[in-house]
Parts: sequence; C-alpha cells; structure tokens
Amino acid sequence: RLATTTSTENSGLLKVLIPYFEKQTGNVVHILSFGTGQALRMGQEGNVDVVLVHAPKDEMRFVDAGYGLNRRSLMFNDFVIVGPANDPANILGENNAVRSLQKIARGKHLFVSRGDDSGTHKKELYLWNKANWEPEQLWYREVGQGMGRVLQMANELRAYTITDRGTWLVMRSKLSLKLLAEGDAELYNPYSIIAVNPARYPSINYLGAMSLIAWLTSVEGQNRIRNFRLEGQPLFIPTAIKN
Amino acid sequence: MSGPLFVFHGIEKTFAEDEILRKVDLSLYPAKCILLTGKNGSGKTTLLKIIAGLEKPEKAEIEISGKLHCWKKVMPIIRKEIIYLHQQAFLFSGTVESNVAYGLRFTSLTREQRRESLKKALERSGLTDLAKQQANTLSGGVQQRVAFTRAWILKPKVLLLDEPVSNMDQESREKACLLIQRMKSAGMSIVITSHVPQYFDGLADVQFDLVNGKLLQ
Amino acid sequence: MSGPLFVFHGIEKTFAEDEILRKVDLSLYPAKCILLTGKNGSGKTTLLKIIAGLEKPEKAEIEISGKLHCWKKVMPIIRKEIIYLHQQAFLFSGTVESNVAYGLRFTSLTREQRRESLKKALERSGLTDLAKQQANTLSGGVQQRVAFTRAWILKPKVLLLDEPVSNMDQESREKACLLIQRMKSAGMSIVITSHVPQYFDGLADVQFDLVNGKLLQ
Amino acid sequence: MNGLLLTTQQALQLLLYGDAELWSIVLLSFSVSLKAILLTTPFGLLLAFGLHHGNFPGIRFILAFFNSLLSVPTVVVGLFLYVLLTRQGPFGDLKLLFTQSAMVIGQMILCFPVLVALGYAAIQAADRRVWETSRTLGAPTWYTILTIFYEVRFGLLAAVLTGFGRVISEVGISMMVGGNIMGYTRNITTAIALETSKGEFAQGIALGLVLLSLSFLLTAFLSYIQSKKGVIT
Amino acid sequence: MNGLLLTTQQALQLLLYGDAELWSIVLLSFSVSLKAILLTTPFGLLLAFGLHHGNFPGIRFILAFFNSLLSVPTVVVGLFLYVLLTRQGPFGDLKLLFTQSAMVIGQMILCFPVLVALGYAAIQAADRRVWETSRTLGAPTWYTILTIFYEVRFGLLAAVLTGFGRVISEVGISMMVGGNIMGYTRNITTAIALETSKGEFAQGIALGLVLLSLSFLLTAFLSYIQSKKGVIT
Ligand SMILES: Nc1ncnc2c1ncn2[C@@H]1O[C@H](COP(=O)(O)OP(=O)(O)OP(=O)(O)O)[C@@H](O)[C@H]1O
Ligand SMILES: Nc1ncnc2c1ncn2[C@@H]1O[C@H](COP(=O)(O)OP(=O)(O)OP(=O)(O)O)[C@@H](O)[C@H]1O
Ligand SMILES: [Mg+2]
Ligand SMILES: [Mg+2]
Repeated sequence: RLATTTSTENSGLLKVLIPYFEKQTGNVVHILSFGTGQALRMGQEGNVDVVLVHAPKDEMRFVDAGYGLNRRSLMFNDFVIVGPANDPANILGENNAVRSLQKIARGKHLFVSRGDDSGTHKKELYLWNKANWEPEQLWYREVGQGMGRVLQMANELRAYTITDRGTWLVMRSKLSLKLLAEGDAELYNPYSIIAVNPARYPSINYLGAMSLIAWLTSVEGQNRIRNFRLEGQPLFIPTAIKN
Repeated sequence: MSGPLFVFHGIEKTFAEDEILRKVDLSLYPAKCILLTGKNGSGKTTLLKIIAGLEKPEKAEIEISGKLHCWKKVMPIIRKEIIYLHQQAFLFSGTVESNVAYGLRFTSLTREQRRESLKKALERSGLTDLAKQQANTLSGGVQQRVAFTRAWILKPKVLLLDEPVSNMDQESREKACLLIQRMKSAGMSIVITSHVPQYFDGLADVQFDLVNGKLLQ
Repeated sequence: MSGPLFVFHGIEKTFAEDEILRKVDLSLYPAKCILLTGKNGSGKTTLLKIIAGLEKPEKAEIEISGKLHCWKKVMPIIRKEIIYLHQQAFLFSGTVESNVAYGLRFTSLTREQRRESLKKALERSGLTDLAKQQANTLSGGVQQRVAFTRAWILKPKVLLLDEPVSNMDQESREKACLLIQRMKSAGMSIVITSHVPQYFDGLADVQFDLVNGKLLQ
Repeated sequence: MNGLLLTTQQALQLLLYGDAELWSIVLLSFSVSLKAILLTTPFGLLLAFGLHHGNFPGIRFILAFFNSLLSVPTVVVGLFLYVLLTRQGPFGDLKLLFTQSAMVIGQMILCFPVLVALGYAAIQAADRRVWETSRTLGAPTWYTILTIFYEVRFGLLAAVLTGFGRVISEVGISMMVGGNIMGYTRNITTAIALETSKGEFAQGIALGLVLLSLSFLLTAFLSYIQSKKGVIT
Repeated sequence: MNGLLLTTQQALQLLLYGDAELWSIVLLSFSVSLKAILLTTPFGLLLAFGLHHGNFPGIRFILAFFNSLLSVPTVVVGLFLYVLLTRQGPFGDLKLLFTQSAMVIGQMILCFPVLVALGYAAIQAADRRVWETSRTLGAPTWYTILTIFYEVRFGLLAAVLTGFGRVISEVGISMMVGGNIMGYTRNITTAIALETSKGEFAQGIALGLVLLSLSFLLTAFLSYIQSKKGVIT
C-alpha cells in the first residue's frame, strides 16, 4: 500500500507508472492519496507500507523518529507563481520568488494560501519568512484546501498563489490565471519515497515496499518518470540516479 | 313559519361503485330538529359530512333564499354556518378548556365575552372541574361531552350531530337533550343521527330513515 | 355451579391523586354475564383494562383455584384467556377479513380450521359482503361489529366488552346479544359495560354500579 | 489502546482551553446552519402539507424524488451551486462565491428535501379528523394547518432536527462555495477537514465533540421547550 | 450560462457511456451502503421501540442525544473509527482498515442514530390502541411489535430512506477508513471527491446524477411495493 499526496495522484503520474511495476513484479499496489500530513501519519501508524511525499523537513523527522527507512529522493519538479492575467503586481517574468512575493504584499494584492501544512504551504511560508513579510488577513486568504481547489479559488478571486507545476499544468486549461514567475532555485520541489519501518509493525509488507522503491529508482523507473508528459510538457526530473 | 335556511337538492355519492346516496333532498329549517336513522353503513355520516362541506358529493345543489347554487361554489361560504360533530369524537391535544375554546377565536366576540362564554359553557356541561385536564386522558363519555360542548358554544345556524350521546350516561344524555331543545328554541337548525330514536322523541320535529340511499319519512 | 375462573381482589387505581378504583373486588364465573354501569368517568374502562392486563393497578391480587397471586406475576399467564374490546373500536389497517382473522394465527387451529372459523364468523356477523373492504373506510357501526367479531371468534374464557353496541343499529344489536347469549352458554365469562342496561336485560346475571370507586350491586 | 486514550485526552483538553479563534469558527457554523434551517422550514413543511392534502396523482413519484434527493452527496450540491455562482456562471455577477450567503443558500437546498420528505411522513400520520374538526369549527386554512402541525409536532421537530443535523454536519457545500477561508467562511466541518488532511486527528475529533455537545444542548433545550408546551406521547 | 450548459451536457454524456469502471464504483457504493442500512435497521428500530414503550425517566435526554448525533460530521465518525482500527489501535489486529468491511461498520454507526431518532418519531405517533388490541388478541410481543411497525410503516420507511440517504451520500467515513483505493474501496462519493479535487466538476456532477437516479429508482420501487401491500394515507 502506497500513501501519497493528492497532487502526485492528480498529476496522473502514478497511473502511468504503477501498471508497469505491477506487471513486472506481480505485486499489487493500492494507492491512497491524502494531504501530506495525513499521508505521513498513515505511515507513522503502520497503515501503509510506503509513502511518497514532498516535505523534506517532515520527512527527516519521520525517518529520525524511526518510523521510516530508506528515504530515497525520487524526482523533483518546481513551484511556480501564478496570478491574474492582467498582473496588477507586475511580477511577470520575475525569476526571484522572494521579490515577487514582496511586490504582491506591498500592493496588498489578493493572495490565496493553502494553509494546510502541506509541502507547498511550508514552502510558501518559508518564502514569506525570507521576504520578511507577515501576511495580513486583509489580502492574504488562508483556505486550507488541496492545490487544485486553491487554484480555482485564486481564479475566482483574481488572486495570486504558489502552485506546483504538475497541478498547474493539469488545471491550466480551466483557469484564466497566468504563469507569472518561475525558475528560482528556491522553488525547487523534491519528492522522496520512504518505506515504513517493519521493525515497528511486523505486518508491514516491507519486501513489497522495497521492491517498489527499487523499481522506481531503477533505470527503467526513472526513465519512465522522465518520459512522463502532461499537456506535452515534461513534469518531473528524476533524481535517484546521478548522471 | 319562516322559510328554510338551506335546501340541499339531489345529493349523490358513490364509493367504489356503491351508490350510497341517490338524489337525496333535505331542507334545513331554523328552529327545527331532524332525526336521521338508518342501518349501519346506510350513509348517515356521509350525508352529514357532505352537508358540512367535509366530503365531496358527486352531485349536489343548494338552494338559498330561493336561488339554486352549485355545492362546490357555495360551500366555502355557508360552511361557516354549519358545524358537524364527529361520530367518534376527536379532541385536539391540550386541555378540556382549550378544546372547548377552540372555535371561539374565529368569532367576532371580544376576549372578555369569549371568557364568559367559555365559563358558562363549561358549567352547563358539567365540565368545570375538568377544565384543566388533558383531553387525551378523558373517559369515552366525557370526550363526547367535550366535543359536544365545543360545537354548540359557537351557536352555528346549523348543527349536525352524529350519534352525539352514544357514550354518555343517562344524566349527561338528558342534559344534552335539554341543551339541544334550548338551541332549537333559539333558532338553530339541528340534525341528529341516532340508533336509539327514543332518546330524542320529544325533540325531533321530523324523522327520516335512510334506506337504499333514499330518505323515507 | 362451578367455582369462579378468576377472582380479582382489592383493585386500586389512582390517576393524578384521583382515586378511581378503591379496593374493587370482582369474581368472574364461567357461563355468567356481568353488566357494569356507572357514570361517565367513573372508572369502568379502567377496571376492564386492569382485568385484561392493559393498565397497571396500584394494587391488585388475583385468586385462581383458591390461591392468591400478585397481579403483576400472574397477568402474563392469564391475559391469554382474557380479551378486552375497546370502547372506541380500533381496527388495524387492512381488510375486514384480515382484522377478523388477526388473533386466529396465535391459536392452535390448523390453517383449514382457521379458514372455516373465519368464514363462519363473518357470516354470523353479516360481514361476508364486506370481507375485502379496507377497514378504515367502514362506517362507525360496522367498525364496531368487526372489532366485536374479531374478539369473540377467539372464544376466550373471559370477554370484556366496553360499550360493545353503542354505534350498532337495532338489528346488529340484537344479533350481538344473541351471540353473547350463545357464548355464555358455551361457558364464557362475560363483562359488559353500558349506559343502556335495558339492552342486556335478559342477558346479564348480575348488574354492578360503579360509584365512587366501589362496585354496588 | 494508548493511542486512542491519548487522542481523546488531547481532544478534551482542546475543548476546555477553547480559544477565541475556535469559538469564532463554532459561531459561524451555527449561525449559517441555523439561518439555513430556519429560512427553509416554513417552505419545506408547507410543501409537505400541500403534497399530502393536495392528494393529486403522481404524488408518490414526487415523494420518491424528494426522498432520493436525500442521497445526493453534499459536495454535488456544492458543485452545482458553484457552477451557478462562478464568475462566468449565470449568477456570477452577484459575487456570492466564497461568502457565507453562498453557504446559507447551499445548505437551504440541502435541507429542503429532508423537510419535505420527513414533514410529509409526520403529517400523513395525523388523524383525518384533525383537519375536519378544525375546519368545521370555523378555523381559517392557515389556522387549520397550524393545528395539524401542532398535533404532529413531535414528528415535525424530528424532521427539523434531522435537517439541521444534515446542514451543520455537511462539509461539501461549505468547502465548495464557502472556500474554508480562515476568519471568513471557515466553519467547524471545513476546519475538521483541514485538520484531518494535516494528520491532526486529535484536533479533528475535538472539533467534532464541540459540535456534538453544542448540538446536544440545542436539542435538549428544544425538547424541553416542547415538553413544557404540552404532553407528547 | 454556457459553462453550466456545457458541464451538464458533459455530465449526461458520461452517464450514457458509463463504462465498466464507473459501474464497479457504483456497485461498491450501493453494496456497502445497503449492507450498512440493512444490518442496522432491525437494531435501530427495536431500540426506538424500546425507548418508546419502556417509558423510563431520562428518555428525553437519550432522544436528545441520538438527535444530536445526527449533527456529527461523517469525517469525525471516520476519524473515530480510524483511531480504533489503526494498527496500534485496540482493534488493529483485525486488519480492517482500508477495507469495505470498515466502510460498512462506519456507515452502520452513522445511520444508527437516524433510525433511532426517526424510528421513535414514527412509533410515538402510533395509536396506543394498536399495542393494546394486539396484545389482548393474544399476539406474542414480537408480533405486536411487527403490527405496530406495520401501522406506522410510512414513517419507518421514511426513517430507513433517510438513513440510507445519509450513508450513501457520506464521504468522510469512506475516505478515512476505506481509503478510496481504486477498484477496492473507491465508491461514488470518494470518486466525486477525487474528481472535484482535480477540478473535474463535470465528472463530479455526473457521478452525483448517477447516484441520484439510482436512488430514485430504489425509492420509487420501495414505495411501489409499499403501495401494493396496503393503503397508506
Ligand atoms: N372512503 C371510503 N371508501 C369506500 N367506502 C366508504 C368510504 N367511506 C365510507 N364508505 C362506505 O360508505 C357507506 C356509508 O358509510 P357511513 O359512515 O355514511 O354510514 P353510516 O350510516 O354513518 O353508518 P353507521 O350507523 O355505522 O355510522 C359504508 O358502507 C362505508 O363502507
Ligand atoms: N392517563 C390518565 N391520566 C389521568 N386521568 C385519567 C387517565 N386515564 C383515565 N383517567 C381518568 O380516570 C377516570 C376513569 O376513566 P374511565 O375511562 O375508566 O371511565 P369510564 O367509566 O369508562 O367512563 P365512560 O363511561 O365515559 O367510558 C376518568 O375521570 C379519567 O379522566
Ligand atoms: Mg355513521
Ligand atoms: Mg369507558
């Protein structure tokens, strides 16, 4: 059983990858998609065998506390800042994420935050922190929902938001938002896969978990990740095999 | 003798291909009492409910001051003058008092008059002691008395009583007859159904027997 | 004369500080009919319901073949022998037939016997034509006849009839009396309440008047 | 077993030290849902009454329809309303999306079928003589309707409480057209959904217990009032 | 207006060309929820009956409690069950988490208060003489109970349908203890939640319409059967 974040599931990547894995190894994978915190919690309590998430700090804590083993970084994609097409904060083409946020805040332009402790939310808070800005409720809307919904709300409210590229590509056609800022190293979004520690829960299917990790980090798995296309665009850059 | 209040012409009613009433005519005169008898299931209740506007006839016309009207059209107007008392008394949940007072709030009486009227009615029916009792704890005969009181207190032009005394003890029965007699004198038109016509011997001005959907004198 | 079936001793019942029954004693003999009279609200219905096990007395003992038992303990056993007929008849939703047959399925009769018994009972009560009619469309008197038939068809040892004929026409009333007479001869013990004792003049072996919570002969 | 005890303890502690933010969320929940149920009740019950007394053909189908509306997931109602209220939707100009008004409207849609279906069930159980007696004693139609409602008040209260339970516990509509915006449209259920997605199950259960206890107080209060006003059974 | 029309059209198309996957999801929904409601109904109605005829003190509070349980969000029930069923929870050894059985159990918990509260409302409306007449005619207790249930069958059917509506439309429990695993525990509502989170509103509404139409068929069928068995109003 694999617990993953909703955004990974929604990008459709796993639907493409898993059947190959299942065919080759004969293992059956059940995919459960939750928020990041909930996914890690499912692992912590031994209800799933392996987790796939993107929140490096929480992952470290998860492993350090002895809940997980074999954390392998798998791939990365990146975050982008999107906003209304007329771009009132004028951040189009900006390649410094912190400066973009400062511009939005200074103009008190509406900004929608996920506010759900997810990897994306943590990244956003980290950037606000770096930008030295304390968001105020007047223009900063904390909505506590998944990425797709946040994009829709930003679209309705004509607001800015930070999103992962995968969800953005999936949703783009339904939105009147525009991609405004990208390419900052700060916007790097690494995904890791972690097996749940079988020493804590003997019932864990550790072998199955390890074979999934092994396959995803193998040359074939990594190639398949690289070749995954969404709307004609590559989405994830595999990172397990250094070349 | 003054003319009739309402004359019902050609009442027809069929239940599931059973012709219960076949062109029944009935005149209601003020200060007159009609006694209606008939076998079980002959249609007495049905007839009274049609007159009271609670059941729809297949056909019926009503003559008022010489003019013929369609039942459906004129019923909403005249039903206010007609009160029907159910064969099996039904009391609203609440006290005896609230039941008896139910219809008074739709009259033009002032609050003071209503209170007075209620008090007098309870006294006359011997219900004063029970005024605050919940209606659903009353005995069968007392329920019937309450329902009877609730009806006559409104002094309608026409009062239709469906087996009004079937569960009353002898004393209440006699009291009821006395009350009916007084209402008659006051000009009300009264129709009573009963399987014991003897009770109303002195009261009734005319007795009809409902047989095969027809009224026989 | 054989001994009594059940003797009820010292029945006491109070409603809201109102002592309705004060140490009432009543003996039920086979093949005897008791007529119970009393004013409205005197407690006749309450007494019958206690005897039938449908209402809890404050105190009561039952003597069976010379032995005294507590009401509470012995009631579940003897209630099978006792049937109470409500003052205001209640029919289950369904046809006349299904109502009359209701109690038969709890007897030891075979299916064939039950059908036979049902058919005979409907005939005797003059309900054969109405067998398939829905009970809630019946007239008041016919409902009472159906409830009466539903009770006597079971031939209980004790039959408690609460105003059984109040809504029946004369013919049905006479039929009912005939039937009660026959049941009495067959050994049943019968208690009837009525406000018109004359109806049961030839039937009743003894008449009690319920006054102030006491039975007077 | 430890996990369960711990979680429950945490939940109860959160209950006791409930801070201002928590209580503003609770207030929002109740104000939105009470508005929704109070605004809908008269219409729902009147329609239920009309269906019963109208007695026209096809009534069985209308009832089945309202009954099956009870099976519609709240999020579908939310989606439907969203499509109507979105900028490019037919009512986009009203700018209702992500407001409390939108939540009230959505919850009104949600509890309407409950009131009709259960209101009908309560009203059909009334004795036919209630109507007849009331009319023949000269009561105008509206008073007769009130009388019938009073006679079956226990069933109607159950209908209203069920409708209230349905709207106060729903999350799909509040999420879709409210948006779970902190301090603005976040109510108990969307907050629970958020805590759950964070893996903060204790908080989720704690909020659930807050809701349960307040609803209990409300229900007990209503049934107490009712018992003051008359005998029930 | 175009957006709405388009979405509806898409939804209807999806309905018509429903593929195997869609129908397996639908079947799972109905099999889980029907199991839950059928297993719970006898207990819920019997408790409702017991509460009414037991007539013991404090009954008002028990009823208020069951009524307020209607306000508990489904996800809270899901969380609660999750805490029980998780590996280190008290029933972790049963390995029920993320199975259909867990969903059935959760939904049983969910519909139980509905059946008790609405069952009680229906039963208390029954004439006292039903019980008395049945007993005095010699019926054993169980048959008397059945007789009362039959007399108030319309109200009880409404209770069961409301309970069914509550479980088939819930998503919190199915998500928490079912896990929305494709082909295994994904049902209509978790599928709708998934589609919604992807922004595929058309699919979401389409699935909602599937659910609505099937529930309508079920309800209409039940009310048809009922009408065959006897007069209702
Ligand atoms: N809704 C109905 N459907 C079918 N038949 C009905 C309906 N209502 C009444 N009837 C029939 O109409 C006939 C007349 O009934 P009604 O109650 O008027 O008789 P009644 O003269 O009042 O008898 P009773 O003396 O027993 O009160 C009865 O045979 C009854 O079965
Ligand atoms: N649940 C109750 N609570 C309070 N008082 C009650 C209750 N049930 C009956 N009573 C009272 O008990 C008394 C006896 O009632 P019961 O029905 O036995 O009288 P009854 O002799 O059958 O009268 P009737 O001839 O009118 O049928 C009545 O005064 C009634 O008000
Ligand atoms: Mg009659
Ligand atoms: Mg009596």
